Amino acid sequence: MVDQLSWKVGGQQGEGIEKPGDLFATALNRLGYYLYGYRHFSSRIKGGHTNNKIRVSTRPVRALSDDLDILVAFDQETIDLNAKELRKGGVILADARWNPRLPDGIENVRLIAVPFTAIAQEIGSALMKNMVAVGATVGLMDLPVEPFQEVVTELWGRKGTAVVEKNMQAIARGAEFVRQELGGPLEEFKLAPADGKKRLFMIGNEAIALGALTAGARFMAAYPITPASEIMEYLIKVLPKFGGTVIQTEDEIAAVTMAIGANYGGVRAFTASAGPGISLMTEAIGLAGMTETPVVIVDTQRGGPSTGLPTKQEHSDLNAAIYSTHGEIPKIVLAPSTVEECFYDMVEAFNLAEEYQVPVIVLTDLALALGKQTVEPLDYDRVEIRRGKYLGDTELPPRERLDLFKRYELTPDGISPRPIPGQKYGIHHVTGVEHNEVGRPSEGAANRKAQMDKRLRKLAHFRMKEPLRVYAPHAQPDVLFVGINSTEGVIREAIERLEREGVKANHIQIRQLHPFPADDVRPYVDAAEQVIVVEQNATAQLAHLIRLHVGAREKIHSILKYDGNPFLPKEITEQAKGLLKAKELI
Amino acid sequence: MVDQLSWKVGGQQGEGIEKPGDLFATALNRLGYYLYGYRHFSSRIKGGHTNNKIRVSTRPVRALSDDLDILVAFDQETIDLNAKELRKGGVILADARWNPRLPDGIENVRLIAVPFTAIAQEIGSALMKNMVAVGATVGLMDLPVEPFQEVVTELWGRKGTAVVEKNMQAIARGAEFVRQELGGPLEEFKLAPADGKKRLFMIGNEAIALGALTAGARFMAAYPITPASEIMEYLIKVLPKFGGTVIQTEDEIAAVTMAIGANYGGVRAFTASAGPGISLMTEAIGLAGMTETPVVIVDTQRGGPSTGLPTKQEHSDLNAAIYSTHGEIPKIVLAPSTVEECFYDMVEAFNLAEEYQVPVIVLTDLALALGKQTVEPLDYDRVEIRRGKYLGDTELPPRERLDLFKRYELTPDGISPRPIPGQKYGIHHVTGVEHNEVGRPSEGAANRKAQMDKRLRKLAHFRMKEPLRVYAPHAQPDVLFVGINSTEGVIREAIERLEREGVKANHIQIRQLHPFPADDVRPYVDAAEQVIVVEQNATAQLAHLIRLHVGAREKIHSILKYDGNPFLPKEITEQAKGLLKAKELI
Amino acid sequence: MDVKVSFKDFRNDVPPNWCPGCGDFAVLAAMQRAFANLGLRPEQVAVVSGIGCSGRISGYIHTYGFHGTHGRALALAQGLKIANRDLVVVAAGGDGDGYAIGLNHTIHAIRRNMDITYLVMDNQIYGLTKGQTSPRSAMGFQTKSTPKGSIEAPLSPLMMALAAGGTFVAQGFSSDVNQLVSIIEAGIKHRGFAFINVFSPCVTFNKVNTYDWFRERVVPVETIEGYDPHDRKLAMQKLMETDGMLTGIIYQDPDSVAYEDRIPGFRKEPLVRQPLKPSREDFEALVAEFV
Amino acid sequence: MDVKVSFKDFRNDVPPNWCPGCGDFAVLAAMQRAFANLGLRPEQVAVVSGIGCSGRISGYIHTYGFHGTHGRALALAQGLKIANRDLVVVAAGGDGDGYAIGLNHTIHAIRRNMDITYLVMDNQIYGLTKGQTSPRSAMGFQTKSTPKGSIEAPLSPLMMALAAGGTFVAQGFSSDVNQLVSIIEAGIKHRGFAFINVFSPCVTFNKVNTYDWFRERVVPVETIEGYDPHDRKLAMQKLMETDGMLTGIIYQDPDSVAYEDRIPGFRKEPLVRQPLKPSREDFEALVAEFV
Ligand SMILES: Cc1ncc(C[n+]2csc(CCOP(=O)(O)OP(=O)(O)O)c2C)c(N)n1
Ligand SMILES: Cc1ncc(C[n+]2csc(CCOP(=O)(O)OP(=O)(O)O)c2C)c(N)n1
Ligand code: SF4
Ligand code: SF4
Ligand SMILES: [Mg+2]
Ligand SMILES: [Mg+2]
Repeated sequence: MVDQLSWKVGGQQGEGIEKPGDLFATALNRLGYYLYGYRHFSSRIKGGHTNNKIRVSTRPVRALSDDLDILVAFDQETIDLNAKELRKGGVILADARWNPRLPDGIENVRLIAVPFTAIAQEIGSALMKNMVAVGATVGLMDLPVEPFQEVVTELWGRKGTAVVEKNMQAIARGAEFVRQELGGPLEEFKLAPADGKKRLFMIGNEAIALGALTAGARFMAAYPITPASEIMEYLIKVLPKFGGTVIQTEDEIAAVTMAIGANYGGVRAFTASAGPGISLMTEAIGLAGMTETPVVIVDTQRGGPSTGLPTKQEHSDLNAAIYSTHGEIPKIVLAPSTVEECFYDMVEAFNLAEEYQVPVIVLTDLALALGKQTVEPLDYDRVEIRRGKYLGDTELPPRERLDLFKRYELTPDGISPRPIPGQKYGIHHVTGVEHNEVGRPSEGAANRKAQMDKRLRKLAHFRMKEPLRVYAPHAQPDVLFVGINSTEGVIREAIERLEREGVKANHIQIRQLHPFPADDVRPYVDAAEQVIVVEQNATAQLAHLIRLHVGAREKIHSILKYDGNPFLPKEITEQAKGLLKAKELI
Repeated sequence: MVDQLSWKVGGQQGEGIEKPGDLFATALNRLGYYLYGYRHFSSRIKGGHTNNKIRVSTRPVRALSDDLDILVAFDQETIDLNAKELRKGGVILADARWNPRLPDGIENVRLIAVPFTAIAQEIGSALMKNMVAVGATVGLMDLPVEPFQEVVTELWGRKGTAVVEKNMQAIARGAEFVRQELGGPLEEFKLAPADGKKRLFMIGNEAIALGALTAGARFMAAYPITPASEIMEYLIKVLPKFGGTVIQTEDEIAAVTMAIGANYGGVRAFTASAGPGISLMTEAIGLAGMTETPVVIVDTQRGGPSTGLPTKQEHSDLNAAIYSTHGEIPKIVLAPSTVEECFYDMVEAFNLAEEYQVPVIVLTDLALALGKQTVEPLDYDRVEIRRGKYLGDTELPPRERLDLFKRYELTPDGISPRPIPGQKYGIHHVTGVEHNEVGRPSEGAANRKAQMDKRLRKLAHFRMKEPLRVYAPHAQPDVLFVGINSTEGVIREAIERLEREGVKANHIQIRQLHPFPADDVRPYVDAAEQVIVVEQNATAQLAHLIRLHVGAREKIHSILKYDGNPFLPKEITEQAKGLLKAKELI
Repeated sequence: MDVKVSFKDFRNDVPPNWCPGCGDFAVLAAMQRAFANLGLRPEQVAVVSGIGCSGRISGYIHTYGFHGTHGRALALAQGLKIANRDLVVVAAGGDGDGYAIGLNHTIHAIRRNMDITYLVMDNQIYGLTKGQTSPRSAMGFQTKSTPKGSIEAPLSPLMMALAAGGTFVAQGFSSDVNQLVSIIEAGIKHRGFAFINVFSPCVTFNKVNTYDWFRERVVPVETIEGYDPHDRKLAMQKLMETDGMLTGIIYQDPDSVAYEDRIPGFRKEPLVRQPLKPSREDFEALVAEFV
Repeated sequence: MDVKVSFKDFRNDVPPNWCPGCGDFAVLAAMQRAFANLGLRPEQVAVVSGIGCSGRISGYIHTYGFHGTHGRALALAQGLKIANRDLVVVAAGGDGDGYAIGLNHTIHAIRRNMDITYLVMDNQIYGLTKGQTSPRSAMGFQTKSTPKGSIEAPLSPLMMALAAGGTFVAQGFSSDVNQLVSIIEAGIKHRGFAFINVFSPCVTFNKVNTYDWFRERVVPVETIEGYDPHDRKLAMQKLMETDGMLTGIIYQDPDSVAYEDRIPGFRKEPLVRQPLKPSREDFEALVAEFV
């Protein structure tokens, strides 16, 4: 019996290999296991290798495993590309049809040729080979078949019971074949029982979208792009039930600008994109900052620069998120680390956008955006709506006809009351040009300085409730790990291993990236002997932010990766060991 | 006799008040005086106060003076707004027609009501009141009339000698009137003789344009915007003589992308804009970086954010220039401090763009872009064309049909040979997607890392010839001033005053802003007791760059201004004194 | 409505910084009169404008106003309309704003057909940046950026609007304020996107396309016998024949359905008045999909 | 030319990653054949493409190729053409690329009329991003982004091109490669901007606008009696009558003058071959203006 296991299914893109992975994972999730998935795919529709790697565990997991226990292969290429990842004793389940073989140099791995296609055809259609493959896994892992019944029924129920039956038959036949092949169950593939609790199973993009909806966002304007499109696609499905809508715009400039227009109108609205689209929004972000119009912008980071690696993992938009747009505006940048945080941080993003009347950028990354994982129940009661000085629901006191509302009133906290169009006594003007308190263009030096100071004052002492996600068991650790976005799980896993070797390690994830929470970060940096910043980019953007805002240049080191693939625990462990050895800390 | 003097002419926008200022300054420039001008204007066509402040000196000047000696007023508003700037004993020359008067509280200033309009009408047309006003100045300063003859002839010669005559008559009559009014010349308005040398008199935008042309730029694509438009307007006039052309595009995205296309085709091409347009170029800059296509982009900074203060002075695009665009690309950012540097740095920008095959951003500011100043002769022989690994003029050796040229060859310095379309054996592919050595899309991890490293390697040790403009007479100064763009002259002037009070001050201007020349800056920072960074923005962008790259956070202070007006020497002197006093350095 | 509204209710105390004689004054006046004629109250209207001399209009009228970025007025306007469909949303800007940098939004807004009225103050030049060519400048037209004359074909905005599926396509002229008022009124009443190009001369930089120049050339549709503004093909044909100089309501689709009325699930009650946080039941139903 | 060129000279060794049956294969083949028929050599041609399934085309043809950013192929192509007017510059991309994000450049490139040929591979959907609506999708068309059907009017690219002053406006269909080859050839020979929309079905995501669907609807201009491709008004009229389904060369201005030939001072010798540094005399003359 094992308490965790790593499974991968691979084949040609566009051949529906998402299905078996989803089915397998959903069933296990319902049994109470924790799952963490990552899809490897390319920027093309049909053809080209794709795979889905899923980790299953009795405990929470938020990282891929270094190796693989089971590989389900729909073509020889899958074996050729992935066999080296298998642990000693790992198993390949491959379709017997194309005579699968082990590549040269791969040893200590068992290849079981299962007649995926043949069995499927016998049952009625070659298309069901996917189900046979799932069945083969079921057999290998000695799983019960019942949880699959439920999922299969949901998937094909509306096509009639016969179809459900056949699919279940395919699973059963696949399982049976492998069971016979093995002779009896293998302990090393048998998972310890899970707690049976029902948890959610979703991708970050769904959590982002659900967070937006729950925060009251009723309008999204967006232009399709990988890996952000699912946010818009989810909302297209559910928003109409809440009276809201999504517009697929002509480009990202229109998308963000429409979102700004809707926020000006009093509706929580947002957009989502990835690098190229975010770059196109640069000018509009300045408009939101200058006009103090709330707006939320999600950047699901992918491999850059330019079109770059559209389907790969990276965190190279940190600087752009913080510094992009000419001139100087107050802006908030958040960076959730987990799918749960995607949900809660989106809610917070809408609150902060309205409370501070600024653009809020939420950075995620491809692994977080598209990786499907087990998520603890989302807490409805934790969702709180705060609109700050929004006056849209207020009956404003009467005023003289031309006595315009002071939309940009110079207040001590820099935030001004905000009526919305349609309100009887709220008339004012809004402009991206420097303006006076009622929003009329004004270039006077004193007014300029006052308005600029007012805008920048809004975030001068900004700190969100929990700017860091903290794991800090040690008062004086050998090393502090600092991470962002989906590196959370893999850093934690590396830490577990390092701790086993006697290293004392603390860990913070930066949730509030800008304004940089220097006062929160500093004590952790000060306490640690060395600091290792883990990020997926080539120029160490996060490490530079720490150097800039916290200092301590000498003890800050970077572990970087920018080949498009997410970190594996061993990569961090090994590099950290090297660094700590050089410092004679191990 | 004085060796410097400050003159200002003001009136309503659109009423041609540029003329008298230009005429006055051109004539004095030809006499060998040094001039420095700044135009105060608004974002509207007709109406609204505008003025042109010009400093004249027998020595080089590159800053406005704190006060004013002579104010020429075409309306009462000009007096009301500017009289307080006049020094004790200063003179206002105003049109008698509207009964000019001194505002309350203004004393020790002399107002001379000159019948600008009446005299002009007598001569033939009220339009010539401008010339009468120039004449009034001539009278006050006791200037010779001859140099004006020359300029007037150039201006109106093609309208016939009668027109020239009349204009000269207007000048003479204005001069005569004032001479009579004064009784005799006033020593305090009489300039010491100049050296009589012929120097250039031009605005930064003209130097930028001329630099581009001299560097071989033959194509500019741009979209009008203040304060960049003059660059394109100058080239529209002169490029046809060199076979080149300017396209006014539909927007800035098209502008920069066309410039990239032309560079890909082997032609030196560029674009210029200000904040809003630069923000729109964000995505394309990434394309240039990723495809390693040279391109030069000029950002004539103005007041931000958003539409901001379109006609005002600021340096708030530093961060955007450095960090804008998603993902990570090699990029060079230059920042000339003087009109001469605008010229030479543009030449260098084109060289660097081709040598390193990267986008080069040249930052100027509104004061530099539009301020007209005396410029030492531009040295043709200093202009050197370096194209790096450009192969466009080479006969390439034959290769097999499908053996594509390695446009992205992994070379030790990261720079690859660059053929251009049309060359027989140079066929290759270019893409903003990650690619292999021949430019075909490739997402492989090893290739990705190799190409990313290659691109970033190009500028890993980059240093332009003179990354700083240095004035460092002291080995251990009390204070190091650091500036950027047009702050050069005003800082130097503040230093002169501080030195008179015993302060030892060094001064560096950052010409190479990115990659930041940390090794060059560090010794100056280390040597100084305190560091004062002078910049026109609200968030101390340059100071942050020094903190990030050089460290020394404790001794770095900022003098900031962001009300839209350029620094005056006294503002820097006073604030610096305050800082140095607090540190007990004076 | 108890008190009668007058166009004065839409005046404010900001003197426009346009040059004396600029065509934009008439557009401003026409808007004010049209709003009054329709009995609107200032707070019911939002004027969203672009950047240019023309773009300043949102600051000169007593309604809600948003002066955005160059070329993006329509994107702001559409977002605003979705947020609050009860508002009368009027977008306005120059020919550079709407046909150069913002042309993409113009065409897509036309396709989308939200209930918005869009006025382009077409002076065939860039005013605010001091006289460069615009996409409306004629071949050979000399400007600061084309001292030897423009070498690009001018756009035909009305034909373009028809080609984009426009449901209300009209053209006015600053000299004929009455006509313009009635066009704007009809545009606001139209159930969909009302596209109105207005010949609004720039007296400072455009010395060719002057009031007189237009006066000699415009062809009001009323002067064309048998003109039927519901006939799209005829509209296109007449536009080609008059080289785009038709004025009046050139085409209107009487069956136009506004975008807001086509959105699945979109309610009559404006979005801005819908509750924010979903009910616990709704939330739980949403979450249940992920188990 | 000593050796005869064949379309094989334009083939490379990259297997396209398009889905089997994708309409884009035919466009690729037609381009290759047209280049060969015109006797071009691979190095004389540059294919500049956008982002999308279609945008990949520049990587599948043996010529110079630039695969740019989404929607900006024409801006790159125009810059390139100015740099080297001797090159045959062909731009290509999808309907999202050219009519959504890139529409502004498309229209302005048409107005400008440089000697470039532009092919839009129009599958009425977004292929690469897996099936969202495009500006060419019909009302009611169901996609990932419009599960209840599109609610925006589809664009009419050919009418739009005519309204923008297009001098060569054509439409092809992936099923009729011969026609497409001859359109492309004519387009390249045309002295100006050749705008070619190609019905290029997406077999994976668009199950409505299939090969058969088009086959039943296209109207080759040759089948229209008395059709005159030099008559712009007739072209517009027929496009309206056939709902844009005309194929062939719909309009060509025989007197078209390319932009390059209108630029003041622009030489026949490509810009890329002009000297860089001005002569000392020229420099001094320039500088003298500032004394
Ligand atoms: C992104 C951007 N680019 C350029 C500008 C500069 N700019 C301001 S108004 C304008 C064009 C003005 O022409 P038009 O839209 O026709 O308006 P008009 O002034 O003629 O009314 C330009 C180019 C800007 N504000 N923003
Ligand atoms: C700025 C930007 N936004 C979005 C994308 C994502 N994207 C890639 S291709 C594409 C559209 C594809 O549709 P189309 O242009 O019709 O080409 P097709 O794939 O159908 O050939 C989109 C939205 C991108 N690459 N860049
Ligand atoms: S410049 Fe032209 S458009 Fe602008 S305000 Fe003056 S007349 Fe009107
Ligand atoms: S998805 Fe459609 S457009 Fe893309 S390659 Fe496949 S068939 Fe062609
Ligand atoms: Mg205009
Ligand atoms: Mg498409």
